[in-house]
Amino acid sequence: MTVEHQNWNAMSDDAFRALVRNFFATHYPEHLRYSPSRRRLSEMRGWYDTLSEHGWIAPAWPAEYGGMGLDPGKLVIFIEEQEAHGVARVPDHGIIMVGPLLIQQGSPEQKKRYLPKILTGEEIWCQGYSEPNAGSDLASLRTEAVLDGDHFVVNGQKTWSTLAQDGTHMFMLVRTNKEARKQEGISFLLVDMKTPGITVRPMRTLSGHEEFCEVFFDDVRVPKENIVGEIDKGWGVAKALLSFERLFLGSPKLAQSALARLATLSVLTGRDRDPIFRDRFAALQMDVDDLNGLYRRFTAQVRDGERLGPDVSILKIWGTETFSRIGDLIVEIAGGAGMMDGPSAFDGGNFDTLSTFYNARPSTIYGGTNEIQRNIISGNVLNLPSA
Amino acid sequence: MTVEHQNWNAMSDDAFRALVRNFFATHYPEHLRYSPSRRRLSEMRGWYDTLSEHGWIAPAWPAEYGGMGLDPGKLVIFIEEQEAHGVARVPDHGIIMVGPLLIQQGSPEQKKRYLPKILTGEEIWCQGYSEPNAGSDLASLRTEAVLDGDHFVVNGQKTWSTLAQDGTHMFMLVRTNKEARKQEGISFLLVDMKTPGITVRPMRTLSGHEEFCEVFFDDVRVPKENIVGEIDKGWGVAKALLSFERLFLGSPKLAQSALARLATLSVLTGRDRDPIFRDRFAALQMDVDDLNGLYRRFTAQVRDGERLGPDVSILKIWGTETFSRIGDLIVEIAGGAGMMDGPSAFDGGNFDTLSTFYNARPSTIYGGTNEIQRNIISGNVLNLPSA
Amino acid sequence: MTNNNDNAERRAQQQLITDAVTAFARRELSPAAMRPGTISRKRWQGLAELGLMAMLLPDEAGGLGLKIGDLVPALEALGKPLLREPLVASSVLAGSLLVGVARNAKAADLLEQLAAGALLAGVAWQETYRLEGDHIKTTLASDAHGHVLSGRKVLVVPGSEADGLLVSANADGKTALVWVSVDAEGVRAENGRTADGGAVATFHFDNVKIDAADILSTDAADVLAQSLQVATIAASAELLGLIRGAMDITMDYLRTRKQFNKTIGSFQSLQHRAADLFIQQELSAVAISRAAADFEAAATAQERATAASRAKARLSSAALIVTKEAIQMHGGIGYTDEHDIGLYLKRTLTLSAWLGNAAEHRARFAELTMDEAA
Amino acid sequence: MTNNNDNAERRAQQQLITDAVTAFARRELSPAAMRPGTISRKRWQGLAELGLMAMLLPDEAGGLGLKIGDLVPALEALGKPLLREPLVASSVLAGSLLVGVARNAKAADLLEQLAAGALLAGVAWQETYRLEGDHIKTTLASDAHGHVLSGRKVLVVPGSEADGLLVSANADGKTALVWVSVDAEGVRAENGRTADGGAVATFHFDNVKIDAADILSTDAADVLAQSLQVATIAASAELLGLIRGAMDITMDYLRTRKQFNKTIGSFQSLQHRAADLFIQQELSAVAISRAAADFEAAATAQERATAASRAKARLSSAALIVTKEAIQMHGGIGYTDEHDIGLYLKRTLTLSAWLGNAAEHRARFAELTMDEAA
Repeated sequence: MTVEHQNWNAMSDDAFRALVRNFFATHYPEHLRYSPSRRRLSEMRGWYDTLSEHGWIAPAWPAEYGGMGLDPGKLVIFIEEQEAHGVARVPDHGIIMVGPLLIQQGSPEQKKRYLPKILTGEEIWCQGYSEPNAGSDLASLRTEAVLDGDHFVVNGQKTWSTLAQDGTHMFMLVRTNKEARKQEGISFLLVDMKTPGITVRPMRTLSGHEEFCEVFFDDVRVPKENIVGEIDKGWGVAKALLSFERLFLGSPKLAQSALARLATLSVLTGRDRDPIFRDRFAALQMDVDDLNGLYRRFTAQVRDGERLGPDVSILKIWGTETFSRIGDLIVEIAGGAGMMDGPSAFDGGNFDTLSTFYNARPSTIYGGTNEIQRNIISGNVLNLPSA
Repeated sequence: MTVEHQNWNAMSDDAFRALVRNFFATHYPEHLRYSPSRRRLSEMRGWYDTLSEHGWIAPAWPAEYGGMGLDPGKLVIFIEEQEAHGVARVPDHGIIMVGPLLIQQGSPEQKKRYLPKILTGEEIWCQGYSEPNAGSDLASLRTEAVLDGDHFVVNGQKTWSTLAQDGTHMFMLVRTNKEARKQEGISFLLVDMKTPGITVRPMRTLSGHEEFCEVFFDDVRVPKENIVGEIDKGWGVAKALLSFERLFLGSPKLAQSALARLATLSVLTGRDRDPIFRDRFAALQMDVDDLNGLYRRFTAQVRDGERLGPDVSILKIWGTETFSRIGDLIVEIAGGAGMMDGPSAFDGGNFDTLSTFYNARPSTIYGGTNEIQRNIISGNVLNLPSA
Repeated sequence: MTNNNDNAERRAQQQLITDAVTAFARRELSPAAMRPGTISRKRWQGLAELGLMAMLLPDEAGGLGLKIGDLVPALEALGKPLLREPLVASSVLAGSLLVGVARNAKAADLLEQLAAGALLAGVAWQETYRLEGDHIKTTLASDAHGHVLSGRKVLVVPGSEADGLLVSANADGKTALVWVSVDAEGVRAENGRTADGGAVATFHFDNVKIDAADILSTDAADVLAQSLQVATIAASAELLGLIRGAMDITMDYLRTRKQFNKTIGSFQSLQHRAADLFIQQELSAVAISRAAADFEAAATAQERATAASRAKARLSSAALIVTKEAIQMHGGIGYTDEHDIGLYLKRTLTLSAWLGNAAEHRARFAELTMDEAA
Repeated sequence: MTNNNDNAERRAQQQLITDAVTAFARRELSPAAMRPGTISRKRWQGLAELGLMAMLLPDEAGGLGLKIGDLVPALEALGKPLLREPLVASSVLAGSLLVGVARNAKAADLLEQLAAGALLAGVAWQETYRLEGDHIKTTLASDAHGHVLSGRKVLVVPGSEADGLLVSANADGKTALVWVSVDAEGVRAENGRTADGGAVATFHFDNVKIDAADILSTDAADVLAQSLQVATIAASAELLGLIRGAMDITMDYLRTRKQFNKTIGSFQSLQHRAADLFIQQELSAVAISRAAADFEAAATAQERATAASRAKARLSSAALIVTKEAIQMHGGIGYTDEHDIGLYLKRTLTLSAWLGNAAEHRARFAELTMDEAA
């Protein structure tokens, strides 16, 4: 694959915005616009390929690794236009999580082996962190990897693995040392999902989608060199991802598009002229605006090369709870249509009144429940004493 | 004093209501109506005497002890009319707390000695529970009473004693046994405030009133017979009062009169025609209505001779927090007048926009903070495990 | 209004019914029985055998002549373990309508079937997704050739699973009520699912011929309004059951689930939120019993409407608060379709929106009461 | 708009000012200094010596020519330890007005006094307690005999402690701005106190004679609107300081106060609420810096008004949330006038209502933005 890499960052913001807008308008499939819930790989494959062929699949990766290497200002424009056009996420754990991690902490061999296939979409990644008895309490995970010659033998169970049924590879946390204290003795492992002994069971969610999976490991043999970083030091590797994940999970994207949906429904229902609605919409608009402001403050920190502190947890809390409040108001102004599963026919068009509400439910749970995030703020930011 | 005791309970509800209404209209001083904050004894003395002379000072006491002996239905009417006419509370710790307690648990001598003077108002009672380092954690109180012959010698400090500067007597909790575990070794003591060694220091509150006092005890000698119940068993005596106090503190009175004030201000500001205000008022109205319903459920329990359970704490939480939300909305619709101390002149009349807000502040703190009340519900009602 | 003997008798009768219903619920109902979207005619029959279909019907219609307040504990007991069958829609609402228009052979016949559990009726009254006023666009036109029904009704429970529909229509400015079979010519159903997986449909009536005998009333506006109020209170009672069920499951979970080597119910922040949910539950219980009493004692249409809106505003709101928090407290497992707690959320979404959600009933309450209050 | 050099220079200058202000605040300000209701002319002078009065004034008026964004950190630093002196009312608001009408001998003279800290001015613009529109009832009538001011203004800070007032008036349909001495004939003050104990008054103007020289402008509507917006953002900045001050005191209290043998800050329910207060603080910081930037970059009156309302809506609300919770977390001691935390609540009550509270600015924001958004 040869891609012409341009120096996007040298363009004026306006020119870049026009270019991106035009790209989405030209290439993005019309029927996939403004998707209320997460799309499966089979639906997004064509778009993945398009992005890949144009070298646009990894906007934030450095150009030397095949990314667009956008600076944060350009990246924001990219994301804004993506959002404005209603472009759905491709299965992007490889692009937004594994890729950046390997670029930072992977061995040269690992980078060479994995990065190109993320770019082409040949390999699709999923996450293996949570376990049935270690939801928010990640450090108590029990899936173990025992060294046997030049392989680890993995046994255990992972859960809440997003779209694992579409994944070819999993990045996971395993316990490699049972003697060590909780957060020690954990390693960060890359696993080919075709390895014998792996069973994937999709779970149906409240919204009726098979968005998450349970993944079972039964004597799964994984080459020793698939460990990222040092053995037993995987917690540190994952932590770097976690604060990045919080930034990602705190992105205003969800809340912003929910607000746009709320505005759409308010027109369909005529509530856009109702003073009570307008008052509440204004409050939510300002909540989203300030979420945006917070997000930019943290991305500026990243841009300036500063380490994200524990205070980034506020972004995840505020982002997901604002999202959730918007979902509530959508249901409320839907009136009787709020009792319907799937789209309802309003005079001006169809509208699925519960999808935002459903999507908001897991947002305050995954990536560390908002309770955990509040523990982090009170303990590590406000220095309140532990119980 | 001779009072003609009537059989109020035999009257029809309507007739009784008319009688009470007429009584207040005839006797209650016009300038004391609808008082936004607690009145001092000096202001209320005349009304105390009036009630006392007519035998109306203790509506809930049994007739045999000089009360009106109203049944709960009649009592509700009495309270409703009191509220509707804007009748302020007299200093009533003797009437609503000490009296009923002594009737239940006092010795014959104590009843004879204290009850009549509460009825006449010769003796005014105040409470001595809280201490500077035992606010919500009442059981850790340190004021001690050491037996010396036929007297206790009391040393220590009480605080948050409501209107203690007007009190002639205090009912208090003291530690009589330092060896015993926290809640044991506490006794319930009646103290004459004229006893040498007692110093009362009024504290000014945020609202500018001297509503609470600190009371210091320096070798204060109290006769041994002034203990209520058994020595070292005062916690049980106080507990009976506490759940009664919660019922009292959860009375819809505060929230109801605050809602009436909110309605008044909404007319003064023209907000009564604003849909946003009307929506919020309706919500608060229903909150107060349901508070009323809850209150009646608990008073019915008392009427039926059932013991109040720990669930009465919900009444205190809901009552005070509804009150607080109403205070917030008063400040909000006051607009610029919300920055003024004391009454502001609106076109239709004067209105003190902050008094309800200020009164709401301590309501969620005193009588056991709402945090304590929530602990009680989760631990003793929902049986959630302790930490 | 009633003397003490009557009251005692009433309480005893309520207790009998509630006991029977609770036993039935324990035997027949469970979240597992809720999962299939289809109605069990057998359970429907069973509910009829308990006397539930007949509770509100007068003696002369084979009913028990009870009042809404008597139904509240029964519906609460049925809501708690989750009830798939549309008891409120197809019995309380339909039954109240039929009783209201009862001096009519067809209505009497339908009532008899209803009481026996042989009829599953849908009530088609609503034309938009809003809790609307009285204006009905669906028309019943009559001329020498007969009667013709035309229009559209939304959110009709239980959709095409109904045997027939009670349809409100505008007949020369008055509100008529007609009986229409779901497979009559000109009737078209757009079937859908409610949030909880139940049957629901939008019905289109395209010049549907109506027999004179099937016109149950030509002046049913008041009966319709009052029946909707009864159903609104009944739905609120079922919501109270949902709250209690969700609370039980969630408190159990808090008492047993461990994280960080501790039972999660020992975390004070969850404890305090649990206390707030308990307050919502108790407010709901108080609100509904008061609304039922007010409704029974009401002298005016305004008082009845106020009572119904008060109940639904509190219950729709409280049930959503409780079930949303229940999901959050369960964490990830609560978001899967595999755990029962999600069924409570979905049933709550359905019932809280049906017949008007909290905001709509708060608005109606404000309209009905405000000029006295503010 | 500015190049990088300008930006760096600006940041450096901001830092210098903030450092100086912080040092001053540490030296001169404290809750104890807040308690007396009276303004200290000495501190006022001190604030002037820091250059604070002159910050927004242009070079030619002896000022620093800075923008609202430069003032934000300084006001935040002064709000944190509580500032009794009415810097926003008598310097930012009055100063902006005087700069706006500056081509005028009297205004230039007043500006000079203001920059030197020799003038304490009140701005009398508001006639009701609502955040009103443009209609002014106070009139400035002119005829052959001269000029006469009549009307009433409310909520004028610092009441009779002001040396004189800048009064807006309706002069033949346009907005005039006149200078009136507080002891001029026909001026009557009804003095009151703000929640925080500061001076405030309703002023009545009963046919007050105005010298032609004291008419600072006869067309000041735009200047008045824009000055109020600047003051609104400035007041929001002071509120941010209050939030930070109240947070520091409260978190300290949670870290040290013991109950039930535990530090109360170890109770998870308080911890989680503290986390929510921290979120309010950070949202506030973000909201105000964005509002200041938007205001500076604004091309239209609508954009400027939106920026100001956005800041005040967030800050008025967040500061009340934080200070109310601060009282609750302190328990009883927080409700006495003896503990400093109460001063933060009272100052917050004052500043959050002044120039429009959260609800009023949310309503204005909705008006200004809504037809694009919804």
